Amino acid sequence: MEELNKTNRLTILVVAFVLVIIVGLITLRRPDVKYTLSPAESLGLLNDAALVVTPDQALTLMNDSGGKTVFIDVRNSVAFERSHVKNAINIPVRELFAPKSKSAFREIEKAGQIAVLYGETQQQANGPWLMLRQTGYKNVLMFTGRYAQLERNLADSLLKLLPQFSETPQIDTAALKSISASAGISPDVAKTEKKAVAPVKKTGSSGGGC
Amino acid sequence: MAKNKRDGTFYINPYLGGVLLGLVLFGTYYITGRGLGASGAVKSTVVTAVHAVAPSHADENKYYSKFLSDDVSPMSNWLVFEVLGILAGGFLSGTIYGRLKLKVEHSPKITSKRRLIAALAGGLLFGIGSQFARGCTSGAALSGMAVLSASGIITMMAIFGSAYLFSWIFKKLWI
Amino acid sequence: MVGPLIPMGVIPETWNNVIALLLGGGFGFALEASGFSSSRKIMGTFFGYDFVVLRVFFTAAVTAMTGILYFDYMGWMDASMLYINPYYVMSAIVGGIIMGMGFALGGFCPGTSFCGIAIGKIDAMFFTAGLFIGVFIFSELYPLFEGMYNSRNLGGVKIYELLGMRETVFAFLLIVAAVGMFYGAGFVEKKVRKVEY
Amino acid sequence: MNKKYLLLAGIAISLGIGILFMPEKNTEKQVQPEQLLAAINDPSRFLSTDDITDRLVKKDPALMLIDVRPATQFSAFSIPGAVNFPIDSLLTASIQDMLNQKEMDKVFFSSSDLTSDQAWIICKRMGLKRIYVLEGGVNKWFNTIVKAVKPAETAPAEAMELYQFRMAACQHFFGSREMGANPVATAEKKEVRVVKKASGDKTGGGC
Repeated sequence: MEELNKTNRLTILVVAFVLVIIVGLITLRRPDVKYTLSPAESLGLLNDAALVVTPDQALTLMNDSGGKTVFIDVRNSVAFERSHVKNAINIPVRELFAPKSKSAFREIEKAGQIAVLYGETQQQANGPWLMLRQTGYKNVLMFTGRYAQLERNLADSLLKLLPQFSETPQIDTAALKSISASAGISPDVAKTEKKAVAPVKKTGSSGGGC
Repeated sequence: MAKNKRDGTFYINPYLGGVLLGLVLFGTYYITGRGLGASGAVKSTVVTAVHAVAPSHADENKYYSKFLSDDVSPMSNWLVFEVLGILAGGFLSGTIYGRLKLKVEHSPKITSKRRLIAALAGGLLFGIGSQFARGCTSGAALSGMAVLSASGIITMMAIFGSAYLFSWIFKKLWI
Repeated sequence: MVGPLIPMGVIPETWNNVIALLLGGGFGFALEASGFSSSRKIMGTFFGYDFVVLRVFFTAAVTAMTGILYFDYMGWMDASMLYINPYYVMSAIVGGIIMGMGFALGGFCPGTSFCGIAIGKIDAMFFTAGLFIGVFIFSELYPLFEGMYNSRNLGGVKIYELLGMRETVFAFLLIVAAVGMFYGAGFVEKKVRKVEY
Repeated sequence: MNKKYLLLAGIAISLGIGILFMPEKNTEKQVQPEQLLAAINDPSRFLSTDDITDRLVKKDPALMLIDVRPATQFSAFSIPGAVNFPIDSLLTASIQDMLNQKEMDKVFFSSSDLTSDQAWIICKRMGLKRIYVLEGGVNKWFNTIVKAVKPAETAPAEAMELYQFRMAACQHFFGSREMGANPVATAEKKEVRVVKKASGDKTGGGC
């Protein structure tokens, strides 16, 4: 058992191992942004109409000079320079958690104001909005339209030119019907066909209400 | 220390050996995402050998065919290389500490022949058991304990529990 | 450098074999230098005259476990990507018992027998030959064992999940148990008559 | 015994105590906000409708199309071969298991790409890998593939090729006038089912 008495190398090895762990723990960068909502709670945000601003609401908020609303432009700085909502703050998506942006949001929160995020499209504002909500900002709303709708001189002309895809299903039932009706449906395809096509008629008759 | 270092009786502190082994095991997990193993190499070799001698038999047998795929030869399994490494590492250590010697180690109370038969029987049982448990002491028990897997710890307890029991039954073989 | 490196694609798969060789070398060296190439030294654990197996085994398991837990905590490796052997209740226990019997008879386990071969132990060579025969027998008789081999698969379950414990608590208890065992081992070694080997 | 063993035992125990203070795992496995923001800022998650159509026609077994709209909209019309996981049920264990298949490309879509992107953000946060968003959603898919507009005669050759590809794909999904005359369309008819079956199999294997 004399080998049990030789402990020098063992001690050195163990101390080295512990040192690596200690160095690791010291250099460990704690993320300074933390989630305050669980994934399930974040999912709950998505259907809450009180957390978004529709284009109509946005236009009234813009005209209301009470200083209760701050518009946050999440587009890149080039687009922001070209044109932006009056008095808007530019915080591009990538800089959302930068120290500067954080202090800006903190100030807005302190002043009791409400931040409205807008982007080129709602899609662009969606990510930053969800991130801010998930990390504990309770005064952040999302603008549900595209930037062009806020820009008065652009709004009318541009809007009609751009194809718009919204969350409302825009399936042209007539086109689909004409395709499938003229096709010689073989039994193989029929299964998919029926499933895909038949209920469409129903929504068509109900006037595409949803 | 320097004097008796090469006469074959010097062993490193078992805790040092343990920490070294632990670091190797940890390194294995860190690099490959899997643990160490030894019986897997035996299995690969057996599968390859059987496949080489009787390919149709190997394909028919459900167990062999589990480990035979068309594109990769089971021999290229990295456990085989690991075992080659074990042999090299053991040889290196044996050279350093002067333990390289062809011999049969056995208790003075038994003959070499008896020891060899017991070793063969023990290996046979170990071979069967390791297939049941999907790994041996290193592959299932040691690697499993490092990641706190249930199979590793249960297998470890089963191995050592039954080894304690049977070692007293076969006491004559050892002391 | 977030591990595990090969599954993460940091190291290309072609290096697999070289790495296996190096890691195996470290494994073999640690085993041999601790005395695992001698079956009588290994068997000392069961008769109480030399607890080298217990010490090495538990120190290694605790070291690796601690390393994995800390590295995972520090974000240096993703422990959820590590391979966990699936737990088949019956076959794990039966296999363990058979292996225990083989251990008591042969005095080696597969890893240590390779170390024994490396330094020229003839009994280790016989043990390894036995291993090959054992695996061969198992494979040939596999249809007989198939039912048990595949029964009650609990998947890659962790022991603390099975016990309904927190991982950290179990790891802490394991370390304490290991230290306690080391202390106990030293105590027993003093009592038991020395065996020359 | 050697005094150093006391020290070593102390080190071991204190490492163990350190482990005791580690937080529960599952919260740590989420993608941290900063990484998630970086992922949001990376447009590579968007796959084009043409890309998806191409993979559908080629019956890519690794493709899993996920319709996150409510079941009523899904049953009204959806992309062939898609499965319906309404966004509200996204976090249920069985759906998370299905989404957790490492070898599949999971593509979320909704009517546009807003709801699907929200689903993507939540799933990305949960640490899921290989998830994507269909750019423009069903509406764009329908308007570009099903209602493909024939380019003008003066349009470059690529535009014409794209149009032909879209027409062929449309025939593949819904049949067409020229069926029978077009060997590609007939050959691919069966494949619609294969795609569906494949995705069904994979999801079944997940649990």
